[in-house]
Amino acid sequence: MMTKPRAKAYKSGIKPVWCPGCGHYGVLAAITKALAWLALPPQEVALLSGIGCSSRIPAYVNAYGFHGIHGRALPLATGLKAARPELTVLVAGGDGDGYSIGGNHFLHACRRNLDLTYIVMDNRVYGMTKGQASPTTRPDWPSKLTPHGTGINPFQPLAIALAAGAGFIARGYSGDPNQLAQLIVEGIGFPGFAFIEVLSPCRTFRPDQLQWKHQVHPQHEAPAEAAQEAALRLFADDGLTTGIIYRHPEGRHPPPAQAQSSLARIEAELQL
Amino acid sequence: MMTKPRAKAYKSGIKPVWCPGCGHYGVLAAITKALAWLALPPQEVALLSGIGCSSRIPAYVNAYGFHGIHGRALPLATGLKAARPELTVLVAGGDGDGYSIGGNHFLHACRRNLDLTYIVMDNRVYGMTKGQASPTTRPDWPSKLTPHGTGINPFQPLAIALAAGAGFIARGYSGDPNQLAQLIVEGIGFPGFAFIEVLSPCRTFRPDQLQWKHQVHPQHEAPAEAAQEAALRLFADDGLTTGIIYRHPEGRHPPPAQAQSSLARIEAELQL
Amino acid sequence: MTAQRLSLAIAGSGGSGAITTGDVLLAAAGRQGFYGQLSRSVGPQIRGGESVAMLILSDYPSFYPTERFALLLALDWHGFERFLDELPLDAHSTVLSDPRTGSVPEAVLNTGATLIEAPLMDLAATITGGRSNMVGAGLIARQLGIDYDAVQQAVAQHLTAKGAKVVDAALQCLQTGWDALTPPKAPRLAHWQAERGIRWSITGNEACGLGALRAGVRFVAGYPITPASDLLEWLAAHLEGLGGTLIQAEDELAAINMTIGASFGGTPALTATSGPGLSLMVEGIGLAIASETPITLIDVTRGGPSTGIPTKSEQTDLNLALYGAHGDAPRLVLAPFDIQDAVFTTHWAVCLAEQLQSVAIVVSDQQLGQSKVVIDPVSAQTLPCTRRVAERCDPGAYQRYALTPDGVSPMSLPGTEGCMYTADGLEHDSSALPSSRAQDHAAQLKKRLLKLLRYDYGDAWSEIIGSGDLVLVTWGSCSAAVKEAAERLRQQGQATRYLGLRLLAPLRVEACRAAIGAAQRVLVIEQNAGAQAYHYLRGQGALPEFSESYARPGPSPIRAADLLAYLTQESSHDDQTQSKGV
Amino acid sequence: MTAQRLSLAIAGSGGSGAITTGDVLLAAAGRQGFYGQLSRSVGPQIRGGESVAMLILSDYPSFYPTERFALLLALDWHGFERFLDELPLDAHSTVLSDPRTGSVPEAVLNTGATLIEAPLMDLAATITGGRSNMVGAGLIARQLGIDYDAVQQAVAQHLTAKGAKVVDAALQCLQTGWDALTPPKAPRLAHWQAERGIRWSITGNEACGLGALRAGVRFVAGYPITPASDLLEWLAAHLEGLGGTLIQAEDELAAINMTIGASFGGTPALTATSGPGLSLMVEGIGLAIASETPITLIDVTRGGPSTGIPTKSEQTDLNLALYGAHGDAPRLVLAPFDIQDAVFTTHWAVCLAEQLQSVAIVVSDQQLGQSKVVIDPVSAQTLPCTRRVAERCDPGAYQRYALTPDGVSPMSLPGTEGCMYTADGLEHDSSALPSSRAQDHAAQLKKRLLKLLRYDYGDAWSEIIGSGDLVLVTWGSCSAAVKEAAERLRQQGQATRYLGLRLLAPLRVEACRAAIGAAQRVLVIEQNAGAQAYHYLRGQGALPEFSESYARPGPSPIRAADLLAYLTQESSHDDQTQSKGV
Ligand SMILES: Cc1ncc(C[n+]2csc(CCOP(=O)(O)OP(=O)(O)O)c2C)c(N)n1
Ligand SMILES: Cc1ncc(C[n+]2csc(CCOP(=O)(O)OP(=O)(O)O)c2C)c(N)n1
Ligand code: SF4
Ligand code: SF4
Ligand SMILES: [Mg+2]
Ligand SMILES: [Mg+2]
Repeated sequence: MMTKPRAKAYKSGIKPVWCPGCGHYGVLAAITKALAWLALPPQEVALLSGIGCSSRIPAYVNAYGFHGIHGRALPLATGLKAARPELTVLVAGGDGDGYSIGGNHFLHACRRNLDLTYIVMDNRVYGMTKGQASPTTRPDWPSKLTPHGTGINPFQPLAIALAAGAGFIARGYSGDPNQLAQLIVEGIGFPGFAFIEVLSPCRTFRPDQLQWKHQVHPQHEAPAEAAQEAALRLFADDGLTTGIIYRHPEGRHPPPAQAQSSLARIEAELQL
Repeated sequence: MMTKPRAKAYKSGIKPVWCPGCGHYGVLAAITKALAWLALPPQEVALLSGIGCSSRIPAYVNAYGFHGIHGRALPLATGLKAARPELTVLVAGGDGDGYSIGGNHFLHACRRNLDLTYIVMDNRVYGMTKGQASPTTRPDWPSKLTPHGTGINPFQPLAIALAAGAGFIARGYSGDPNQLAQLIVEGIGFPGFAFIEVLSPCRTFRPDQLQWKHQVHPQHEAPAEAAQEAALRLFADDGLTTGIIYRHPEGRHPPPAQAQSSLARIEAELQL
Repeated sequence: MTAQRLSLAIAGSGGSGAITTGDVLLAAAGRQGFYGQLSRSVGPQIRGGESVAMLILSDYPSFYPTERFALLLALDWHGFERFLDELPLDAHSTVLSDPRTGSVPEAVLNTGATLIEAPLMDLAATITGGRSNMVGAGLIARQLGIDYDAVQQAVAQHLTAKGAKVVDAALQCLQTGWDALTPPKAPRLAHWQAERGIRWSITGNEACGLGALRAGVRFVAGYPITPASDLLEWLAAHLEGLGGTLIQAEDELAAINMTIGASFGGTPALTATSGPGLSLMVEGIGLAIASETPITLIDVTRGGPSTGIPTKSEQTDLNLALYGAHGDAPRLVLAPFDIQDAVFTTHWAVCLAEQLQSVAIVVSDQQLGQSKVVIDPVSAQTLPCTRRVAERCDPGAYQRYALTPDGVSPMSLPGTEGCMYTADGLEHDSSALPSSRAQDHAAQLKKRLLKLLRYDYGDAWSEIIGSGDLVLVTWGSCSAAVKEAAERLRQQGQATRYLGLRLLAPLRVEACRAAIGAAQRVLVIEQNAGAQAYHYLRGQGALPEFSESYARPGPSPIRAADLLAYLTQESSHDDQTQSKGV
Repeated sequence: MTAQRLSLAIAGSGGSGAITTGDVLLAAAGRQGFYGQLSRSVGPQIRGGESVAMLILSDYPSFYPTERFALLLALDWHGFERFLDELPLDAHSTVLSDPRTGSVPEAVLNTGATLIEAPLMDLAATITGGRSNMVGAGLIARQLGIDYDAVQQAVAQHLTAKGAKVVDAALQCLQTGWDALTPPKAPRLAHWQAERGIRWSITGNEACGLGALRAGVRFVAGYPITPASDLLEWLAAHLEGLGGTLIQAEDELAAINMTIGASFGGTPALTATSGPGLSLMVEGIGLAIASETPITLIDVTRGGPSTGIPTKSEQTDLNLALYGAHGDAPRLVLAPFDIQDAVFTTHWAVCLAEQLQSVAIVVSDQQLGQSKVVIDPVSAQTLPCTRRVAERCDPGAYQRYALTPDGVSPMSLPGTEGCMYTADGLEHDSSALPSSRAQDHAAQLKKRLLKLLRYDYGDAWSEIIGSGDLVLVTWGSCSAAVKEAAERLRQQGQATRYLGLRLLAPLRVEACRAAIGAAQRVLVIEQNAGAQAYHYLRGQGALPEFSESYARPGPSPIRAADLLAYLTQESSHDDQTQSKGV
């Protein structure tokens, strides 16, 4: 009988650049726990990201990684998964990366429904660039770039994911890496696009988020299976409910069967 | 007493490049009717667009216009409206322009909630580039670029707009320019971001859409005023209901008052 | 060479079927052993506006831009004035038109061309479902001396998808046109030397696609854009049979990043676009270069800047292909000379990208991409084309960006045990860890440049014909006209060398200088307003000081006669279209 | 000039307050009449990692990169090895360190610098809330000869936001440090000529912001990016008081299009970014150029390519600034020489954009943007700065893109009756209607180029000092070092001209050649790997054949001594950092 690997085996050993106390450490812990739980061979796993404090995570995980450009982690992962469907492809990034500059890819990745697991480490701020408002920041939070706050309503990632057609929608909290690891395990297991929003405090620019530990609360119902029901829940949600909010019972449609051809046949078609 | 101007006064007289029978003619008619109804001075109106058959519309309207680049009509309009709030700013484009390449700006324009009226001429195809699938195309519609269809579920513009925080959401049909004109009048009147999705057939690449005239049906209820109710309606909608689906009772929050300063004061601050 | 060629055009308004007529005549001439090219030009209407089919038929495969159309068939004259610039006619031309469709435009009359009235509509009206374009096809086929069989087969094949009735009516029209001809004093193909053989009918976009497939490309992501969409569409039709995948992306930002992601996984990957999309891909190009992930990008150039002239040709994206990316981001830039060469050049580009783990940009253009030619089959070349991969690694010791003598480091592919690493667009050290130290930065910048410079590109970097005191330098689709001009100059006794650059970056500076040698006069020819190649070549030190530029924007093609006129008349140097030195 | 200057550094790990110490000393020296510059360097940790404050204090405002630090105060030695490259020390340097914080690193010992132990922590421990950095500030202030009053005021002002308790503890520490000094044989400022007067304390990013506001910019859109965020943030703080607006966009694609939209409405508009954002803005740049909508774009360059080295400086985006856009898209490219000049150059750039209805790109960099200087107030220049607008139009006759002699056409602004038009990125005729005709395309391309070429830029295109057989050509933030090198060469008897280029595009080719004159040796100096300016200048014909390039990537600055070494030793031409001729 094989023994399960330890989470530690999925850490690369490289010291994160993160501030002490940053929530992203909890996400790192959860990802490595999830990989260990699933006992995935590290070389069969790829973790791709954009740019931001959160997006530094691939280098800290013992797997193939790609630290891409700001906002484009999902297309990078889409190409990889389409070309190498046998790999387990995880995507990670921040709220700025995923919902601001990367918002369009988020929409279309939800629709396209490839078997990816997308983990957004949401601290409702741009950590890396030193504290500007992100799409999920509340309207009255002042920053140097928006001294009176943005004045605009926060982006609702889960509702958007639902409207865009994602089949698996969950929320975790980096302060509870065990629950989060479980969500990631479920997300990887879901046969289609799995979106996991993670409340991951930025100690440095959003010290107020340390309060999250008193505020998050698990969802009591089972995951919704109908989009309409999930919509009802999400439009009433306080943004701090954790758990799997929605899971489409079927997941992803298999791609259509492919006809066989050859270069010679293609060249023959060119003949007059 | 002043007589109302005629719709014709809002046509520029330039002959559209559109195919005979294209739905976009109906949208042009509706826009000019709406402007005439509101008797807006043409020079106080600006119509901005992206790229596509639909996006050619500014040149055909007697107003200031900007035919920008593919997918970026909303930012263009955002800059104009922020700098010149007294103008009536309309934005128009296609489903490819607005939901595919422009999807991110669509999300953030809904959130930002400037007083713009955004008209998407949705023909569920890329007309200008000769017939590829757009985000709103059904999954089994074959095109040369996606010979087996896209295999992915259509984008739901109204549900996305709702989740993204738009305060006014309507659907019109270019075959009913009077109703559409009315929606545009209401959209211009709404104090915030007004989104009007228009079913506008592409005669050339989607001749099947000529059936729409038998399929569209007006909404019987009054516009929803609560997002949750609108969500219920939209998640059950067949995509062919016309009318104002959602109107937030308040519209837009006024921007915060601004402090007065001067260059001299700013320079004084630089003094050691 | 006793080569001969003939150019003809068929014009008509929406639905007149001018393009179909051109297509049928090209195929028929091809079946009979001729070579040919069909280009088209359309008005601004999205669909159904006026259009012209421009045909070159010849007994050797060279399709430089036509200087005089021998024959024009006007199915009608609607909107014809739009095409005047593109259809040079003169007193030796013959114009066939249907008196029913209105009077011949003044500008056409002024050319002095011989006018012949052809009652196409009246003849078509005698046949149920008859159309005048097919009457015209019959008339012209006979006039040119094309076998009736060949044109009949071409019509049947072209229209077969439309059903038997349509084919039938068309064939009757064809026969009617054929029979109606009272041979006027117009040009014919009849006396030419045509050798029947296997021929390909292929567009430039298809040629690029074929080259990519031959090189092993099995992943493509793209977003529709004129005039690159049909390249993507051709790949969509053919990739999946080879086990490949094509994704229609939400935009070009996504397309290039998908391409990078697929290549990171080990699959040779490509994207294709035109100017606006190239602009959007610029950040992705930088990522692929910095992370050393090979990709190929085909730019089918249209008129610029901005939305520009989407349906027409220009060689105006060279600067962006060379310099598009912030930071020092050396890459490969290649340009095919013509449609046949597009197969090889794209094949080679993909192979270079794979071997050098860099970005290869193929600069094609609308004229090259969307014209269709009938040519001899293009045989496949055997090119070194494998990516250097790491198959085994000492635990924890894998250096993704190791500094090797040739600058290329073995790349490990996901799935390979023990060789895990994180690819990065952040500057890094040789083990792929982020580093902001000056020495790591300098070393990696040097590696990424030197791997390109040190590679042995052999002779394929250029095409050289002839030698002499005068050197005509060019690239891309201008080559045909330049080759023709050089040939005419030689015939006039002026020793001339044609130097076409296939590999534009890294520029083979020494080889270029050697090819120019002790020339007395050097002219760089290209179709853009900014003399982009000229300034680039000068900046790299590849040209003598006295070199001149002949640069003119699109969409009109640069013709051999324009070059001869420029070269022979010393005086008139218009500062806009040409600049001598600087 | 009896000018003197002194460089010192304060290093420490996260939270040690090294930067605060530097800030306080700069302000104190400034209050006392000195000039100065504070630059900083930080480790990879997002927050709280090690950092160094690098100070130049002098009695004249020139801040070329330091070749030897006279004084180093190590608050601790944590992570110090990262900064070794950036902090040249030698046997004439003095190093102050606290024995409590561990032993002095080998590499520092090897420099032969004089070591002095300072019990900072012990002294700080005597004060409630005391911190060793403020003890260090007192010690160094006294050592340098700065007045106690000046440093006391600086501390109070710097910390006032943190409350009275903190200020109090800091002042006590300051006093303790001041009193603790047994003056060692270390450098002092005391004997220098300092003239008290009004001084500004300003960063390069602020200087750009001020120039923009002076030029009338009242709309800004941007997306956060290092090292441009603080420029946007400064504008956010100051725009609204002037009735302007700043929007934080969802991405750079949006930011530049918002900027264009605002300018279409008539408001002078600007965006600022760094390399990755510039790459994303490339399509928008083309639209602004084609539609002739004036905008200004500031690129605060960081190490490239791709994500590169986000917190460090390099002059590596020049190519993209010059060539970023598909199609022929001529634009204005300017670069400030230093922080003071950033006020003028940005002001001028905005005015040129407005006057020429084009895009002006200001190429700054991290070193220039994020350093803070104490300088004399920069007075405002009066520059022509109005957009040519159409105020009245004959009904239906307005020609937005009219072909005028100077290429600039009156632009009508929304709200103006009867002058409605549709701005377009499609090629158009003079009345703004889309056109794909060759003659309209040629005319509009020519107009957009000639309006830039025909403008009279006066003398501001460059800065020229001295004359001689040797000409040192440079641009941007390398200028300070090059000016210093030229000065030293002159002192050594080598007649040398410094030629700094402020206006890089359109390049003043004739003026450039005239400024170079009959020089025997020409060296082009820049901080990037690709010799971007060198190749560009050559390509434009602005340099003699024999010109040499001195190009070296960042992040280490190019120092005057490096140039002197290169120029005097003929032999060692490393092909990587320098290239002679090609
Ligand atoms: C194109 C581009 N624009 C801007 C940036 C600068 N940038 C780096 S990270 C970041 C935001 C990071 O925020 P988020 O994704 O929320 O991650 P966090 O740091 O909060 O974990 C930005 C704007 C960039 N690298 N590239
Ligand atoms: C950056 C960029 N990518 C692609 C294109 C090509 N393009 C022009 S219009 C268009 C799609 C138009 O579709 P839609 O917006 O639905 O408008 P329609 O023509 O159907 O009215 C595309 C892909 C472009 N102009 N620019
Ligand atoms: S800045 Fe915030 S998000 Fe970034 S590492 Fe520090 S705590 Fe984490
Ligand atoms: S292609 Fe379709 S959308 Fe475009 S003009 Fe024709 S009918 Fe309209
Ligand atoms: Mg964040
Ligand atoms: Mg459409």
